[in-house]
Amino acid sequence: MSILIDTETRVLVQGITGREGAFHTKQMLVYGTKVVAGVTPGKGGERVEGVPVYNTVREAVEKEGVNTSIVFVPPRFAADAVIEAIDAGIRLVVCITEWIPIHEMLQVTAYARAKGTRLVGPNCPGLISPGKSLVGILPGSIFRPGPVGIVSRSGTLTYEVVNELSTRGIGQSTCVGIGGDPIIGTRFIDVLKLFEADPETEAVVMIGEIGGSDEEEAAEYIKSMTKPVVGFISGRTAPPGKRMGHAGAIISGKTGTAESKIEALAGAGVPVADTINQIADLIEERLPR
Amino acid sequence: MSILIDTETRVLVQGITGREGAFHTKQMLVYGTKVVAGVTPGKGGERVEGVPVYNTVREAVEKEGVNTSIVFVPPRFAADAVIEAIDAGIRLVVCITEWIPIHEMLQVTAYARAKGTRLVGPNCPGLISPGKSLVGILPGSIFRPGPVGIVSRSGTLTYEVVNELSTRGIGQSTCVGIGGDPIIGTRFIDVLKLFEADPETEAVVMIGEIGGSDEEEAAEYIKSMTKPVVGFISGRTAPPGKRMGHAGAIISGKTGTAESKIEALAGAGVPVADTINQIADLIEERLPR
Amino acid sequence: MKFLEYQAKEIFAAAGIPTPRGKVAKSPGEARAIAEELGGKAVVKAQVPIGGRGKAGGVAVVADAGQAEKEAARILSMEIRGYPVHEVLVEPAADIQAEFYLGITVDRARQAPVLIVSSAGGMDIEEVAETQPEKVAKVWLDPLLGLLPYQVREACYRAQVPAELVKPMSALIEKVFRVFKEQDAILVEINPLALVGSGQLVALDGKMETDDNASFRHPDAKGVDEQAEHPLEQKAKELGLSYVKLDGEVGIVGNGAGLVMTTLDMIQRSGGRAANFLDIGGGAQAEVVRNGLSLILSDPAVKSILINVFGGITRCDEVAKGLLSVIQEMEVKVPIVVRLAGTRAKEGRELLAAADLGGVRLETAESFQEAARKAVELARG
Amino acid sequence: MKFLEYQAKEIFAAAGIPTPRGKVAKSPGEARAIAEELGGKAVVKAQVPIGGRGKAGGVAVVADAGQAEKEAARILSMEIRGYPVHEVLVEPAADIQAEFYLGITVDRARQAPVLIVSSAGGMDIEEVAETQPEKVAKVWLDPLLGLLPYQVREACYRAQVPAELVKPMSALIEKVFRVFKEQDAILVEINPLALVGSGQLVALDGKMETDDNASFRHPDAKGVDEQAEHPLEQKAKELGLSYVKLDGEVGIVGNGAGLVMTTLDMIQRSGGRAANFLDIGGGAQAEVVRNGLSLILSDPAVKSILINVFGGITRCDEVAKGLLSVIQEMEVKVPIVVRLAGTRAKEGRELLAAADLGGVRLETAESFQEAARKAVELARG
Repeated sequence: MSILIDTETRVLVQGITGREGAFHTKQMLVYGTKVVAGVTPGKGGERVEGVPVYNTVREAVEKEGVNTSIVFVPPRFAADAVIEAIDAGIRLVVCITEWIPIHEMLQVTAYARAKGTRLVGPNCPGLISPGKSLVGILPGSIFRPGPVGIVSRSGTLTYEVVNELSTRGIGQSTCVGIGGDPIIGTRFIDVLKLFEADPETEAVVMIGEIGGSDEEEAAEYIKSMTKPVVGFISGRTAPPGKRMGHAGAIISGKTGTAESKIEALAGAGVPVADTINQIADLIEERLPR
Repeated sequence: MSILIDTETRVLVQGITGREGAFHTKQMLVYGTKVVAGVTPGKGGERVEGVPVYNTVREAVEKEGVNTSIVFVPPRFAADAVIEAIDAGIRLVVCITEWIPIHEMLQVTAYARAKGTRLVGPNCPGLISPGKSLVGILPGSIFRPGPVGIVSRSGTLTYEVVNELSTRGIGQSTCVGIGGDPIIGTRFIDVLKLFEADPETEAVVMIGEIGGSDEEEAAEYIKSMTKPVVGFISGRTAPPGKRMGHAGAIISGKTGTAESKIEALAGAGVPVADTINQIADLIEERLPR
Repeated sequence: MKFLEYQAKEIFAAAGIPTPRGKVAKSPGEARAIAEELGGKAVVKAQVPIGGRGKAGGVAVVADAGQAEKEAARILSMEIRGYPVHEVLVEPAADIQAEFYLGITVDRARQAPVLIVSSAGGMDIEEVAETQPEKVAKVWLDPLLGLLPYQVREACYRAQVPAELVKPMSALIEKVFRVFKEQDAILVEINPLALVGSGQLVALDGKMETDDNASFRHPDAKGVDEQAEHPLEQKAKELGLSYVKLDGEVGIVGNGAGLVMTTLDMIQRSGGRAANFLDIGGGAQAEVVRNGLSLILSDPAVKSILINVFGGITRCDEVAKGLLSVIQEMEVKVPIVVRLAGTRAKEGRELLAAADLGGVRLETAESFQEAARKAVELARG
Repeated sequence: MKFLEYQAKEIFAAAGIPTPRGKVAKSPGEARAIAEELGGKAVVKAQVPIGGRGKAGGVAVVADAGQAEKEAARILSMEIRGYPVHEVLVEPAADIQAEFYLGITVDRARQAPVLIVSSAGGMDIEEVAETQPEKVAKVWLDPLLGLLPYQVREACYRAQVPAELVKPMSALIEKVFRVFKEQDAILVEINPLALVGSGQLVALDGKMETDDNASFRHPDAKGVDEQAEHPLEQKAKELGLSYVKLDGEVGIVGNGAGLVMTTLDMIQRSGGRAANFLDIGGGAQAEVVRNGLSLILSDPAVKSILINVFGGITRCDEVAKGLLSVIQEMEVKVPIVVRLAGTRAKEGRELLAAADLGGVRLETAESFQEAARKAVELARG
């Protein structure tokens, strides 16, 4: 098992004819993901990497039995694309697009909640269940199947961690990049609950960063978890008031500091690593041998 | 038993200090309804018929343990009042107010659905479970407890039917006036399902009228019901294109005719009465002796 | 409120939806002048708040101003499905390349606005939906989200709108939706929406109906009230009464739309015909009853009156008071049947029994059916 | 984008929110002239995109124009929490009867806008919320429904706004919400919102921050970019780079905010300090890498550069190409440490190995930690 995606996952790529959409469609296909359809309005009938392109999501769903969508469309049109996927009955929507206006995301996340659709992102690298399915822009080659669940607000930092784990022979059940925006569809706590329920996941790495209070909220939940969790927080040396790349990575007033998050995690019995190597050390110690 | 309201019903009157609100608060109290709170913004602290008045619904709910609300506020403010009740967690909202703009009702009914709140009305007389609770403007004195469930798009016509039934010694489990507007929160089919599940209800009277297709939809459901249903349709002689009082009572094109409704009901095995007396006759025949 | 074609088009034009540059004429001479201004070739169209005018002969294509005058004279003398033609719209004849249908209305069953687009314009859309369903795309809108760009595209693709027209059509649909929302419309329809020689999409016809409950937001709206075509209906509207003029001879006053509709049905079952529908509504005061009765008494077709009230929110004593004040103030020549039941019915009946009725013939009835029968009998004289 | 007080107030005024009739001065002389115009008594306020200016001495109440000039001179020479004061706002002194707080912001945890009203205005709202929670009302808004009238009332009642002020306060709150929506704001704040002698509610201060992601909808917005205070940050903004100037000596280029933040953390762990944050982002092309490197090279504080890239959507060969083009075109005097991993890392490393580096000192590193350590060492020289 794994969470959210597996070999039954049938993926639609929204914005498939764009540069990034086409590139990652190829990457996902190479990885073995069942990319079964694409959508670009006005380009229905074309093919990208052999994948049929439709004008609308509804048509793609009807014709190809899609159950998951990944969104690469430009920021101005991305909220509309996500809602189109929700309305077409897709249960998991992964939004890679960055720079979506926050007022639109407030509406989209509220709508996804009301309709019971799981949205991952926006501004996220997507997710991967190694050996089964890649729905995202993560570099598949560094992953290997195994017992560690990973959930992270960042992309590349996560690859570092995964690379270290894989190099040491520690594989991953599923790795979920939840995204670096302040308003996101799936948060730490949501993914932790899934990992807790997943029989294949034996330990979890949670990679947080400054900004917001999702790590603190997650810490509260971790107290009730049976599986070990190892934490990491980036941005310890970031100055307050400055947005560090991610729209969500900003310390404003007293909220969002690395100290607050590390303290909350420590309070929940979660060891917080100082370096990437240390994350791997802590996980190694906690995995059943 | 009964449906929707009973002796556990604790009622909030929204717009309690208005003329109709105050009058019907008194009527409901006289009937024995537990009217425990009222709301009129700016009049918090007053009392109407001994009932404490609050500025906001949330305050009334917190202080008085309300579970049902009845709305008498003027049409321009009624949609807001209904949403206030929904947001305060009230599970049943009965909206008496007429003339609420249709675009606002489209939003309110969608919101009530999303939040799982049952809205009855607008432009309805409310409901009564005889001997238990009256949440509406129906004349309590004509009802008596018994086995017949009544659901109707009209008010006074329903009183006629009830009067005839009660005079003959046939009581009612619950009588629900769903309202005469084209967009209403609770429709025939919703109430029929509740009656079908209610052990106390042994037969149902459904009083429809021209306009829309709710009777046809209900007829489809009735085919699967185990309890006998007797129908009535008013407006058989109404000319097309003219709105007969109720905003919803209008034949437009081919939809909404009395013929279509009578035919659908007949097709579901529902006898459709020609007169009010006949409704009572048909019910009498169908009640177990 | 319904809007005549030219009234709807004025609103469309203000919203940036292209419409032909036509003008309204109230006389054949005016129609001639407009046609001359347009260069002779034109279309003359009856302005009535009902469909089917084409089949009824209410639309004429004319080759010159003289013909425009002649056709306008003919059309202005018509009555189309009960509506006399007071105005004609004179527009330049369009160079039509293709015709589409575009409409947004409220779907009662789904409780949502529905966008309808079809590549088979200029025809009855319900008929097209039956015979060529693949040419009609319906997309239901979430009332909380409004019209979304993807829905507009989906409607266009499903309606087989040609690829090169999807963008301009989408822009147009968004404008139509804005009109729908801003005007509190329950129907906005463009049929046909024509692709003309210049490549532009133009609203050749326009239909709009708005929600009367929202009229307070649109104090300046200019449409026609189709419920107030008859002078008595206009009077009723001024008085705030829910009244519909009918063809019969028994005047009806009742409370509650269902009860009044059933009263009409019962009058017919008793062999008579109702002269009107009049619902004095919930919680009616004596004043409302008085206004309603005066209105019915002013209808020369009325031979008897049936007052049928079952008190719920309405109190029967108020109804009796209203009736008595009318009897005292006005000359009442037709017999009246009164049936009061429910809230304060006893008090109402007592008021009537104790009153000095002058020479007015006032009968009471116990049951619904008895009341209807008596009223029909009295109308026969 | 953050808005200075006077910029926010201009937007408030345009939305119908009463504000004092003040003007902005860039010099003491201008401040004097404005104070004269206002009749002498005035308030002189530093215009900086950060709170706490009052405590820092950035606000002065003056009795006459001469004093205004003097205080303006003092304030215009200040730097408040890192922000030099370029402008002061000169406003008439208000006759304050009562002070309220009014704000709408985005609650990240609840993923909804939140309306905050308090009858304890003029103070730090977070402090009031802690010490007198009963005086602070928070109402969360449904993103799909917006601000509802009942929520406005509820906020007023809960914040103990006096009964006679509930109506005008409600009207004002609706205007503030309209600003919040129309400007794509993430924060709109009026503190204090004052009840003045005339009985009017006036926005004595104003704060606004908008969403940069929505800037395409507001091409004419006039605010300050608080992320672009440093000249290098301004340059970065023009180049479309995600860059923050920091105090140290190791220039940083990385891809992904989390990775770059961690790189900064690692630099500190290795005993150094980063000169900047620079995220070249996902899918960066050679061009972006080139721009980023040029920017860092133009920073005289930079003593070494660490390029730390783990390829996901970014391809390491593109990073290498960008680096090489910089080396070819520019004079590179500081040593560079490069660490490439992930997508096309091998191709990238090969490109670097095969290239003619001129005299540039280029070191490669295998691991994250090794790279940080080397860069810190090289910065020490």
